[in-house]
Amino acid sequence: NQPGAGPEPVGGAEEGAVKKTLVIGAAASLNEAFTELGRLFEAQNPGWKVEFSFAGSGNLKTGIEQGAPLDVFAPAAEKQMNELLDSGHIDPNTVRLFAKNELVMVVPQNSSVNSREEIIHLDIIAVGEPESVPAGQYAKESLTNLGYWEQLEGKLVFTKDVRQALFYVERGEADAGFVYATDAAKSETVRIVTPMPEESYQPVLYPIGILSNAGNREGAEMWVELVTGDQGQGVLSKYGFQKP
Amino acid sequence: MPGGFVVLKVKAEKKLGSMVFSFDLELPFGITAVLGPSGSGKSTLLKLVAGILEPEEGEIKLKEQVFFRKAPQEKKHYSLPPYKRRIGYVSQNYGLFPHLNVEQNITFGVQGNKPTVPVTKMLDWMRLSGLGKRRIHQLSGGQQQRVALARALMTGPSLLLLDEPFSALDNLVKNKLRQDLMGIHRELELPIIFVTHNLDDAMVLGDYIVIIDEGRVLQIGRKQDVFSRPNSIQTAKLLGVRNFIHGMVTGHDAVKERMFIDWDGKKLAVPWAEGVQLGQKVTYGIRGENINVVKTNQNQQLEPELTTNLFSAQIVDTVQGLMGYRLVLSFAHTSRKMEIIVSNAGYERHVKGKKEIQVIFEPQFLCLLR
Amino acid sequence: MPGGFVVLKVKAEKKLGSMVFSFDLELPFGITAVLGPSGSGKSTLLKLVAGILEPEEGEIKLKEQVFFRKAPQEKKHYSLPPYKRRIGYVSQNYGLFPHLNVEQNITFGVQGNKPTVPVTKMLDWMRLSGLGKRRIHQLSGGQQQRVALARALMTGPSLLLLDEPFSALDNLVKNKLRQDLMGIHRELELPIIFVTHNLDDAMVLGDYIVIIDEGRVLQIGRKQDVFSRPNSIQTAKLLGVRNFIHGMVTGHDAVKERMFIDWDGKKLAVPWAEGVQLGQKVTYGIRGENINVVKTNQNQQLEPELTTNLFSAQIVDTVQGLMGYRLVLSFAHTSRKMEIIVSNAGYERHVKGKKEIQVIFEPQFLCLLR
Amino acid sequence: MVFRSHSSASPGNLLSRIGTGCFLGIWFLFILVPFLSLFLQLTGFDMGLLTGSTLAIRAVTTSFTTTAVSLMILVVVGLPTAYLMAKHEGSLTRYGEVLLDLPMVLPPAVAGVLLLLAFGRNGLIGSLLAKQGITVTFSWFAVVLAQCFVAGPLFVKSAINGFRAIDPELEETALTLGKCPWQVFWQVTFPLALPSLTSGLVMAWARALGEFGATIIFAGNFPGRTQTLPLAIYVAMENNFALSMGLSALMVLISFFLLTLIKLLERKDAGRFRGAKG
Amino acid sequence: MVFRSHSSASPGNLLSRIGTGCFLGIWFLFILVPFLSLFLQLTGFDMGLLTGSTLAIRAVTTSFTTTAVSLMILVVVGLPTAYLMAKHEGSLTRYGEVLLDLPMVLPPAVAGVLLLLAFGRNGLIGSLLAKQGITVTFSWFAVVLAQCFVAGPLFVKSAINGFRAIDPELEETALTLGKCPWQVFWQVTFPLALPSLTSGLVMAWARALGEFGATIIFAGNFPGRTQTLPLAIYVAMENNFALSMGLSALMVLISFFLLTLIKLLERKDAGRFRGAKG
Ligand SMILES: Nc1ncnc2c1ncn2[C@@H]1O[C@H](COP(=O)(O)OP(=O)(O)OP(=O)(O)O)[C@@H](O)[C@H]1O
Ligand SMILES: Nc1ncnc2c1ncn2[C@@H]1O[C@H](COP(=O)(O)OP(=O)(O)OP(=O)(O)O)[C@@H](O)[C@H]1O
Ligand SMILES: [Mg+2]
Ligand SMILES: [Mg+2]
Repeated sequence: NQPGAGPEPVGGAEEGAVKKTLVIGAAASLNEAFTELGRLFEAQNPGWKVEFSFAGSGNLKTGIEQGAPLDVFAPAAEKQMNELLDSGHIDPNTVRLFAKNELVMVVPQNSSVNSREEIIHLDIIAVGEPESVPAGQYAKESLTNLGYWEQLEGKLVFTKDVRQALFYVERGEADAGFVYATDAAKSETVRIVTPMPEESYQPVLYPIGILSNAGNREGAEMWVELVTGDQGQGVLSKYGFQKP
Repeated sequence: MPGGFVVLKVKAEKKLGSMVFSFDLELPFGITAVLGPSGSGKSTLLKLVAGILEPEEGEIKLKEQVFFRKAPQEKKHYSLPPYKRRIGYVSQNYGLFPHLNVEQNITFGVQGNKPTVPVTKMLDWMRLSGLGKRRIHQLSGGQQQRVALARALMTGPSLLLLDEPFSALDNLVKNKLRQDLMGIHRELELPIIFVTHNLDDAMVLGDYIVIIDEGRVLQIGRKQDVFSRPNSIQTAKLLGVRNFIHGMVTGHDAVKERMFIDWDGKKLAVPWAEGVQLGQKVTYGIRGENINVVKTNQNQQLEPELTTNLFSAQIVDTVQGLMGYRLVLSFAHTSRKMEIIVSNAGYERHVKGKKEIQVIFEPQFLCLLR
Repeated sequence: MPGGFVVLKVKAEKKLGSMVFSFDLELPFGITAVLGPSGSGKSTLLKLVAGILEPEEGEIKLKEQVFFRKAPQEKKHYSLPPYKRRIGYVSQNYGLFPHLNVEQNITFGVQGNKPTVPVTKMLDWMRLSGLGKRRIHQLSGGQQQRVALARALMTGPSLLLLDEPFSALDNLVKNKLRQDLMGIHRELELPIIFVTHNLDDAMVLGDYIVIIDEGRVLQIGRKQDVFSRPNSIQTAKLLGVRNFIHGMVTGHDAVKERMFIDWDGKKLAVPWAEGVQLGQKVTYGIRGENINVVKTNQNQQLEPELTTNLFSAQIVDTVQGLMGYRLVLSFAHTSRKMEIIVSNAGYERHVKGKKEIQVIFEPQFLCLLR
Repeated sequence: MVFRSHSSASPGNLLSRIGTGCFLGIWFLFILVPFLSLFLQLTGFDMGLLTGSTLAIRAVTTSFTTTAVSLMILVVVGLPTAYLMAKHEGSLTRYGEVLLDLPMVLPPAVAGVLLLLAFGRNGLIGSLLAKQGITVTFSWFAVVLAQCFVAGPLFVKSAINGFRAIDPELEETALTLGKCPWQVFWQVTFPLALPSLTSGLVMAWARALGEFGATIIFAGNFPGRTQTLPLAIYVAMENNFALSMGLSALMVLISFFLLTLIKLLERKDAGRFRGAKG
Repeated sequence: MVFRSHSSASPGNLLSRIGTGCFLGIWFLFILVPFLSLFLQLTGFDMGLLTGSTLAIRAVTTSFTTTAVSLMILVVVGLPTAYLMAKHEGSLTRYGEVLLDLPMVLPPAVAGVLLLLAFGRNGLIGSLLAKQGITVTFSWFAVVLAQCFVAGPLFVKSAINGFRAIDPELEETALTLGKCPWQVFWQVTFPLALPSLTSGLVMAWARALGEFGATIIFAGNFPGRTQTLPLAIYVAMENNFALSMGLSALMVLISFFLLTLIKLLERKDAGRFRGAKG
């Protein structure tokens, strides 16, 4: 992947055409996939410009509640979407699921751990804060169902997001961690030990929805089409996401 | 109150902590020396005129211009801000700007790049040539004092207020500066008020003298008048009078030129004074310089009226001073000692080697202190 | 160099900016007044002794104790830190602590709660009673100066260094403090070195005098010697000599008591001096106080040798001073004017009303300036 | 006083006063309104819940113990550092000062990452410590380190400034009065620099108390060990917004109380450098 | 100088010097090692990539324009505020000062939420503005506001301290020299307070540059508009750790350069308050 290849503004001021701007708030973990999709969108729809605000799903949610001028909301979990649906900020008819992720157990590259069972012998295990980080929530659910959670108490370090959990494993601060497959794929210094059994936790689904007061409903619908369509799914799978 | 057109009028009440100052004075055009004990309110007076302190009530006027006015009961007051008073003020601590060099300090108050005097000339005047680029902390105490003086002069003020402007200067530089100030005073018709503890400064430079004590004006007048007729013991002491004679009026001569007092049993002739009654207790002061030693063979030649005031005295102590000898004398009739000053020549001729001398208190030098 | 046991020895080279100071002096036990023009290095000398400044090289010793030693070529140096020098130092700006009140300032240097004098007594001495709880900025200039002095005295120092300790004080307080200091000096056998611009202070308080100019010692000696025999024009001027006579040696008398010089065509008798050759150009100085006015009928009685030194003079200017009159005289034979001081009595009797007077330059007051 | 006393005399001055008054108003409005919003937000929220909540009590305890220790370390290590930097001027000090400022520039999360890189199990220093069996990360002490790292420069910078502003003559005079450098420091330099020192300390304390990014990365989020108030607020914010605002309000109230206390103590010797004339 | 010159004389002093030297060492090690780790981390990372990347260039631009404008606002609004607070002492100023400190205490994310509550579309002031068609949130200006809110107190506090330390006699003297209060301020007060002002400004700038939490909540994360360097680093951290470290290093380098520049300018009139004796 190309580091830092942000969205190049297509065309330029010289073209002179007044562009309509689509503003998308998305979970930070969608950064690369969405950025690529944004370029695609702009190429396919001249006259449109896509702007992103990548932040934590919670931050985005707070922003939308306080009137952030967004058209599309794509958090990393259904929780925030549901809350915004309840408060009426999202148009319920537009909400779709567009991607699925998988929870995996990772260890540092040079770790000798090779199986899930060894987890109980480890000292520090990084998981997202179950209360606020979806990945943490899934990890807790999965580990509880598998019967490990109780035994791990005291060894768990809760992180403010998945990235932090991954970082701990990368740096060897944690002996193992539970992150999304997509995150694990980005890192060269961690090794996936095993995906967590699918049945041990609810499926990790990424919802997308259009804001009730979206300024550019037309574009927003086009964006949702793109993301849920074949082309979009192709790009997403490139970054490790599965079909919902 | 000295005569002439009133240039400065100060009538002000001011509180500072527990001190209450109550100044009331009018000054004609000239150079005024402010004298007074340490802590008496001299600096406070200058600050009130400069506008750095504001009275609780009163009136301060320079010529026709009102600096401050507030009647006792009124709530409103008028106060001309200090930067509109056009005053050259040198504070006791100089108040030099540490972030500016000497030249920048000196030209600080100059409006619109038109100094009254070119800076280099001013530096020259103040014997500061070559120090223009120095920072203030790189100067000696006396150099700093001159920078402050130069700075105040450069603004072309209409009144100069100097708080002990020569205290850190040697005599040579001081003499020169006193000359220059007198020149400036005359040329620019600039009234000057300066605080000093040095009587010589007051005498050489001042036209008028204001004596201040405990926040009040004790005496004010032409310098000759104040020096020769201090109106209280405190003033006299401040002006360097060290000898005091306490007595009782016993009579006066026919033409009312002289009175006589009883000085611890001896008769002494003093100048006649209006309003003094027979039997009244009085105090006279006389400077050591004005008590003269009688030449050994001179007493025959003395005018008769002076013989009354001739006294024999023992020399108790001799100190060689700068301009002569300081003798401490004791008298047979009184327990009080006197200090007299004898010139070098006079000492050599008429005192040296003697244990007892005769001194004369000329009535004209005896000054009644009420 | 004054005689006696050497108490303080300073031999130091110091650079400050472009100034180079090179002090070399030895002082016996006593009170020493340091005189010199503003900016000459007086404060620098005190700071070197106090240890606030450090010489580039040299040696500073108090009695047997070495304060500083560094030979020219050596790299190592020995320096006793200031806090071990047991020195009472009053700087020119007082250096009072703004965060402490008067009492706390005064007791600042007292070790282990045992002040040499109770604080209240010290406050009393310094005429500061009742001000103990005040902050420094609530004091007048002179009050601040006394706090600084009190603070230095409280530590029981073995040497007192005072940088213009009386500059902000009135005469009454000053006289008292001078007395006190002399008492302390004698009682505690405490050597004192003080800088002053006031000749009177030097004369009253000092035993020895050091004259400094441009970072060098010009003259050092007992006060009488220095005052009566300044060794250079600069020193003489500093000591208040205002009259200078430039002439050429023309001869001397038989007993080598007097020499004669040619003063712009007139013959003048001067004291005989070793090593002065015939035909040599010489300069003599004389104080205004020592030029005496001849009484109208006195010249017949004069000793013959004095008649040589009798000159007629026009009175050009008369200024009434504090202790007499200052007359400016011009002479027929020379363009130089002279300034003389006449006592009040003398003026009344022998000068008043006259345009021309006769003055006499007694040889003993004429001082050769090499 | 200088300015107050003459203002009534000139109308031009009055205008400029209104102008500056406006600035003051703008500034305070800008600060006041957000805080007002916070407390308005709380209407209906039962603050009593907080005092009973172990989460809140633990977070408050952790926050105040860690910041207290951080401040102590800052004073012990930062004060001599600042003093030496202020007294010795040279190119070394010059670049040293710049270095001192750098931690302030970093986004807190990056600061946390850097601390991990340095003191983590595989970090430059951390790996050495690990061999001795010492782990810094995820500990209470890590919170302190993170706070020191981000807040330290505020204190040291203020202190350097305070020390520099002191007239050296006062210190010299104290030396001649028989005080050794140590005594001079405590009896003259320190009290004279005190206003700068307290203000630096208050800034550092405030920064340390609000520290989140570096702490959560370097020290983790262990309730009762490393969960400071900001971390607790963060966790609450995602689930229970009202609780998070309640915690924030609690934090603001306690801080306001403490800061006011400090101000009052400071004022006890007010007017130290200024008298009636000031 | 005072202390340097005598140190050689006493061995006790030498000991204490070693002691304080140690403190200095600890402090610098503590700061230096994390930065060293950062640059070690970069081995192999091509910094050249950054200069070509629009992401980096846009973030740098946004960061420096916003902080520049924030500083300007701080100076324009904060300077008079500080001056008035310093000159007028009273209980109002006392509590005002405490209020001034409060934003520093808040965790940045809470600050962001409070700003939203106050200036958001539904906020106390924001709703009024919205009626006029003005939206503050999620704009470039929101970044500036967030920075002013969190960094302002640092500047104002330092400035108040600087103004308070000035000897009022100097200002009084300037008044008697014919300078109106306005001139006195610019020619005396301001230059004398300058060291405190620059140091406050540097602290505020550093804090504003590193600001993340309040910005991402109050201003959002829009590249080219509100995406400052810390926000870009945050996003990069999620996806490309090396890039985020590269961006951090870039930030540190630029800051170091700028801070050094300021120091050098400052030193041009060094020795202002201290001479040979200092
Ligand atoms: N801020 C203050 N609070 C209380 N008292 C004060 C304050 N400022 C000055 N004083 C007192 O007012 C008196 C007069 O002070 P001022 O400075 O006018 O004296 P001064 O005549 O100039 O004395 P000096 O010759 O020593 O300079 C002093 O006794 C001083 O202690
Ligand atoms: N830091 C410095 N840099 C350069 N020159 C200096 C410095 N400090 C003092 N000087 C110069 O050294 C000379 C001697 O200063 P010093 O303070 O010793 O004079 P002083 O004899 O005490 O004079 P005063 O009577 O005016 O106090 C002065 O000419 C002064 O300008
Ligand atoms: Mg005074
Ligand atoms: Mg001096």
